Amino acid sequence: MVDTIQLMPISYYLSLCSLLFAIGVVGVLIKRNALVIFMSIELMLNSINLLLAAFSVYHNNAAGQILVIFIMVVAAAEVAAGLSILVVTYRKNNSIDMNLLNQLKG
Amino acid sequence: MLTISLILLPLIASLILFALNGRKELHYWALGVSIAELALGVAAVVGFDKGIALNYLFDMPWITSMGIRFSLGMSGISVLLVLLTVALVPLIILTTVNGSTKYSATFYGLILLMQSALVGVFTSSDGFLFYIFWEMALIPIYFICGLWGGENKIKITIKFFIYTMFGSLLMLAALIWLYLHTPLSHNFNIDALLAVQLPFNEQVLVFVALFIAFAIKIPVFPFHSWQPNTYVVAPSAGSMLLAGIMLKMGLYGILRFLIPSCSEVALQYAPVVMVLAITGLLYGSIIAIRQKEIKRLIAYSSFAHVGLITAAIFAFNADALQGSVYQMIAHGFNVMALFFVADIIQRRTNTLQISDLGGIAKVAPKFAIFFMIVMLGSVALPLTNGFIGEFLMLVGLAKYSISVAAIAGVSIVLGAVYMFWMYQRSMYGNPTTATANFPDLTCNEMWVAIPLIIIIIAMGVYPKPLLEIAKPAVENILLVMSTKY
Amino acid sequence: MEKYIFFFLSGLAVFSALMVLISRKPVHSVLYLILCFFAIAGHYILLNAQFLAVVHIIVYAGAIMVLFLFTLMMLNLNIVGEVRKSVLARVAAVIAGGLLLVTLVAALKGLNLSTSLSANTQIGMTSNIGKVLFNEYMFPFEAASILFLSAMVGAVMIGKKEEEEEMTNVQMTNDK
Amino acid sequence: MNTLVALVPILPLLSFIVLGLNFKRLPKVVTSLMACGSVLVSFVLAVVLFFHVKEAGTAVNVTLFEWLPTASSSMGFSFVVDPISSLMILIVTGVGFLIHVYSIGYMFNDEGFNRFFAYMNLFVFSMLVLVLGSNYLMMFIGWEGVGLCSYLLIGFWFKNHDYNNAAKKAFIMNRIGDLGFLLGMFVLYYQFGSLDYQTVFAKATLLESGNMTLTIATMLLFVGAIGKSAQIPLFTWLPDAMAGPTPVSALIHAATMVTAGVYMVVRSQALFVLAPTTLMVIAIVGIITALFAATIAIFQNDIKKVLAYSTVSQLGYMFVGLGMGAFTGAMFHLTTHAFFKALLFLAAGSVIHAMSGEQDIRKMGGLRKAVPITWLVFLIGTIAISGIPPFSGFFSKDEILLHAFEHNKIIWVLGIVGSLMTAFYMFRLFFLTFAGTFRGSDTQKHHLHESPKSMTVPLAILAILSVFGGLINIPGVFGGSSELHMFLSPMYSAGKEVIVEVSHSTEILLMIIAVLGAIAMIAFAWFRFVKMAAIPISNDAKRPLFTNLLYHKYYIDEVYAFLIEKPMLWLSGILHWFDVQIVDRAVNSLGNSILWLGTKARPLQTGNIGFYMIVMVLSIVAFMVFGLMI
Repeated sequence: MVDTIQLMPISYYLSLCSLLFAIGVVGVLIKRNALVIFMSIELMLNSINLLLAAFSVYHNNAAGQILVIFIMVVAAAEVAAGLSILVVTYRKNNSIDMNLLNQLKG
Repeated sequence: MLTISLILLPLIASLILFALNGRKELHYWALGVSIAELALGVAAVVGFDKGIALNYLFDMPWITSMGIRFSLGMSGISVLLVLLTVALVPLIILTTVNGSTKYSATFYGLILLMQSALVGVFTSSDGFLFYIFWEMALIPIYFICGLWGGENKIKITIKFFIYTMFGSLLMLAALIWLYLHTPLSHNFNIDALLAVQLPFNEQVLVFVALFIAFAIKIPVFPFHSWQPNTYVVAPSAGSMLLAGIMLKMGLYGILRFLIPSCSEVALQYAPVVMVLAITGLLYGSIIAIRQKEIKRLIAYSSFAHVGLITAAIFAFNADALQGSVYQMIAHGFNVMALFFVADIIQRRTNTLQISDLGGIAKVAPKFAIFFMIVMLGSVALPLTNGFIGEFLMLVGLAKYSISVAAIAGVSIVLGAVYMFWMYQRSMYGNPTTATANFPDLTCNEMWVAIPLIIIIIAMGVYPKPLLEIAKPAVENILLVMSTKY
Repeated sequence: MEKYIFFFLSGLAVFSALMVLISRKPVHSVLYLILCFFAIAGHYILLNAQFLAVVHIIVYAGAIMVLFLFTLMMLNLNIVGEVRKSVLARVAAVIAGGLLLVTLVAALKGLNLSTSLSANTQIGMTSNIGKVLFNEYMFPFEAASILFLSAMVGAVMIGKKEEEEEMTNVQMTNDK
Repeated sequence: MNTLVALVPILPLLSFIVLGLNFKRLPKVVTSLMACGSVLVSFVLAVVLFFHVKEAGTAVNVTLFEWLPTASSSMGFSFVVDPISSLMILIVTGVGFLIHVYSIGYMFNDEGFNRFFAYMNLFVFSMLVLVLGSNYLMMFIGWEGVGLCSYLLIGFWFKNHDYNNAAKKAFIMNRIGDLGFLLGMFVLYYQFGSLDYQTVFAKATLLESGNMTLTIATMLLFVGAIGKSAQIPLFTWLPDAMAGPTPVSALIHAATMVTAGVYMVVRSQALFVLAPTTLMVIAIVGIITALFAATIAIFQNDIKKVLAYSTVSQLGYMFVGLGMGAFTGAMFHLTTHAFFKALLFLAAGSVIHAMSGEQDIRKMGGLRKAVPITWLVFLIGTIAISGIPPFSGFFSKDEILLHAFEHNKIIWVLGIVGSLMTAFYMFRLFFLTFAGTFRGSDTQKHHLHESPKSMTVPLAILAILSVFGGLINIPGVFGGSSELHMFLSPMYSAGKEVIVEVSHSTEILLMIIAVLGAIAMIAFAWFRFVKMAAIPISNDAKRPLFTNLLYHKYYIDEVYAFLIEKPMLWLSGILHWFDVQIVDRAVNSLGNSILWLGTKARPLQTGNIGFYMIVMVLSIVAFMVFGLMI
């Protein structure tokens, strides 16, 4: 059954991923809630992942999919560290407002 | 193998000393290492084969993808500068051994690290490696001056650091530029870099970048303004390292890189460099006449001396080059000895103001004799080491142009003026309150003074062996120039 | 057939992505994001990258988003009336994002991609990925594991530091 | 023979090293024995060598080792003993030995006794290297070496800053001359590719007379001679150099070192005869110096200063001789001058010794009774320098004047005038010191005594030499055979020798003129200072303009201070200001401007992360647009 899947043109994937990426960017810019900003970042990462997978299939090269796996690893690591920082800031300020992270500038 | 051990020995020793940080009384350990290093250096000079361009080759792949190899080798000039380095460092360490507990293990570690880097600079056969060692030499001296320096040390040290760093970056840019023009699979080997034939206008850029880099280090007028303050503020051992060895890096760089790689421009621009160097020579000499502080006076005199060396290099003939190589060595010892004198005076009287001194010859005759001989070496009296170099350089300059030699020669007179003035005011006359109880040289100090005296006189009486070692390398430079041009 | 699935999944993904931004409550955002991830997982399947699809579900929906939810609940952040950015800032942000999209599309449009490449659809198979991963990418894989470990340790350290401070606070109050 | 040559300079050097290393410990007896002994042995060797050269008629060349290899040749550390250098080493070691012996007595109570002899030995070594060297570089070693010793010995009593200044002045003025010498060497090296005497002279003889390069080279070498031999304009250091102990003045500043310039010109005779312009300059400088210094000497009141100016004046005569081509005459005068001037200085030292350190002749007078031996030898010296036959000075000075008459009548007239002044001021000095009544304080009078044997014996020997020294070169007119000339003539480049062809009657006439003039001047001096008992007025008294000018040595020192020293210090100050305020400030302001830029750019970093991110996104957009446009 899988063999019969017909591939969509790569430009479709390009458009989709650009759109998702842009939404992610807007999310990062528009929100003050650090948690949602994180989610937007995840969204951007996912759009890239998808594009990588698509190109991997189109170019018949597994490297793209391997890279996706690594990106996932990095994303997970980033979320783990980022969220713990969030927790700390929340304990300090009782808020996760992005503007409060100004304190990080030292 | 010899070259790599010359680099590794002090490097490892310095790491051990860092690890033992905080402990005092480790100077004998450092001294032992530096003496072992001296033995290696002397072995290198003794076993040097004048028939081969690069002796004691060491070569292994390092960053292969960029054509960078860890390759070392010594030409006649390198081996002499290595000899200077390994001979000066034990003496410098000895000067710090005076019962004061001011210096910790880290200090000696830094000195040895510096030594390692300097040997590396003088022996690298790879442009990238050269750059690495070049920068590596800057770090220990930064800490030595910044941690153990005198008044205003941070500000002055940072200025020195940034100034020289600026030059280094220009050098890096020039090196990369040359690297990108090496044949297809680029490599950083110095010979490959030097073989690059650039069009004239690009050569000018490379020349200017390299020249500024080296000129800051040497220093050549008008890039010298870091120097007097740094010499004054640095601890004496630091000044000795800086003036004795480190500025030779710049001169060596000119001989090793600048002239062979841009010989065409070097020939064309020689008058410009000559004017700068001679200006510096007279400028430094004249300023030195009015200096009231010993270290500052030495700084300006050293500035003047290296001006002459630079000018001689750009006269491009065998005598001048031989003389400048010889003078690099001689100047290293002389300026180190002068800073040693300044150090002794400072430690005993807590002042370096010449007006506070006087009459030391009466109370400390041995010290007076030592100072006298050092001074004579520095004013280039015949049969001292200073004369051989200055004579050859002036002969070479006279070949270039007799009027240039005459102008440069005025510095000989001026040198006598300020040196004798300093000597007279500090050593003669009646003892002042500061100098009335001036103790004579101690046993430890004699261990520094006697070798220096012997070197100053021996190098003046029998210069032939050293000159012969340098000769093939000098001829090689001239040959490269004539074939390229 | 695949075309319809593709468009359906794409629409779902874009819709839920937008909803992530539009929702006022963080919890809703999280849930929409999970929906979005599922849609993307569907895309993976459509590309015959089953391994990725599964890993994606497990890692993102299963681990990361749970972590988000967990944090949300732990900090009790699900407040509707959170402070929002000024209108100006939001307009600027949307314009910036839109510009980015436009330039991205413009840039990608110029690409001359031939779609005629015949797809070996077996490439995304687990066995295939495994072979490639453990043959050619052995070292990066191990390195990634170390990165992951250090991230874990880092997360614990960051979280723990606070406790130490509290401990010292407690000690200080005790001293008083 | 070769080892002997090397031993001549090495013995004093060894003695110097031993004394220098142990100057605190050795007893005075050992020091004296070693210092004098080494010079004595050198002297004996020098005698042996002298006769060897005289017999064999060939030069002895010794190369100790290769010293300085250069691109086109190699300078050896080598010595040559030929007629000129064998004569010079005789003078240096002979007079040197006598002065060493004299110094034992003179310096005996000085705390720096051992140091003094160490320096003296070093000086003898340097001087021997100077005269024995077989190339210009070796000569330069000695040249600078004697300058150093001169510095050390002038400033021997280093607690006094005036003495130190005098020493420094001597060294620096010498250095200026040395620079000329160096440049001259460079020209020679450039022209001939070598600095070896033989090579240079051999190649020089191939050049034609008046060759430009040779003229430049000889001019530069002569600058060196000006510095070393205290000629105008570099002569002011020599009178100041009298700050050193008197034996030093005798050895260095009268007998040997200051004559190095003369030696050098004679040595380079082959070059100088090819440069007539230079010879003319030498003669002019010489005669001006001779007259200039003589006029100053007339009004000086310090016994050593008078002698110092007289030395400058006599050196001027030697250069006149050289300029007139009387190379033998110059060497002859050099030799006799070494005898009688050393004698005069040592006798003056004996006087000073007797006067407990007093040097002002206005406070002396009537010393004949107190110091009879000194009186006698001083008289001999004075007669010798005044040119009264048959004392040595007569013959040597006469030979120079004869050449002057032959070549240039004006210079001859000036030379006669100078020699008359010499007779006047020397006898003025003599009468003021020894005739009349004692003018010093009572304590000084009480203390008056003749010097010990170690001082008077050398005086006696020098006195004998001063009387009979002229015999070494009796001119043909007196039935002599000009032995010195015969001895030296192999040194002169063939065919370029200057021969005087004046008839004997003219020669005798000239001598009579000179001698009668000198006697007249002596009579005048006697009349003024013995008969009238005129005493020079005190320092700050008003003087007529011209006398005042002479008394203050034409204000040369002040002029130099105004023209050179002041501007130099001023320039130094200006340049230092420039260095700190302009050069360094330029660098600093470059750094500061970057700091300033930083402060100005700081408000951009609001810390508002949202703002940062928007800027980031917009920047990415900008980059992409930029990329698309390309």
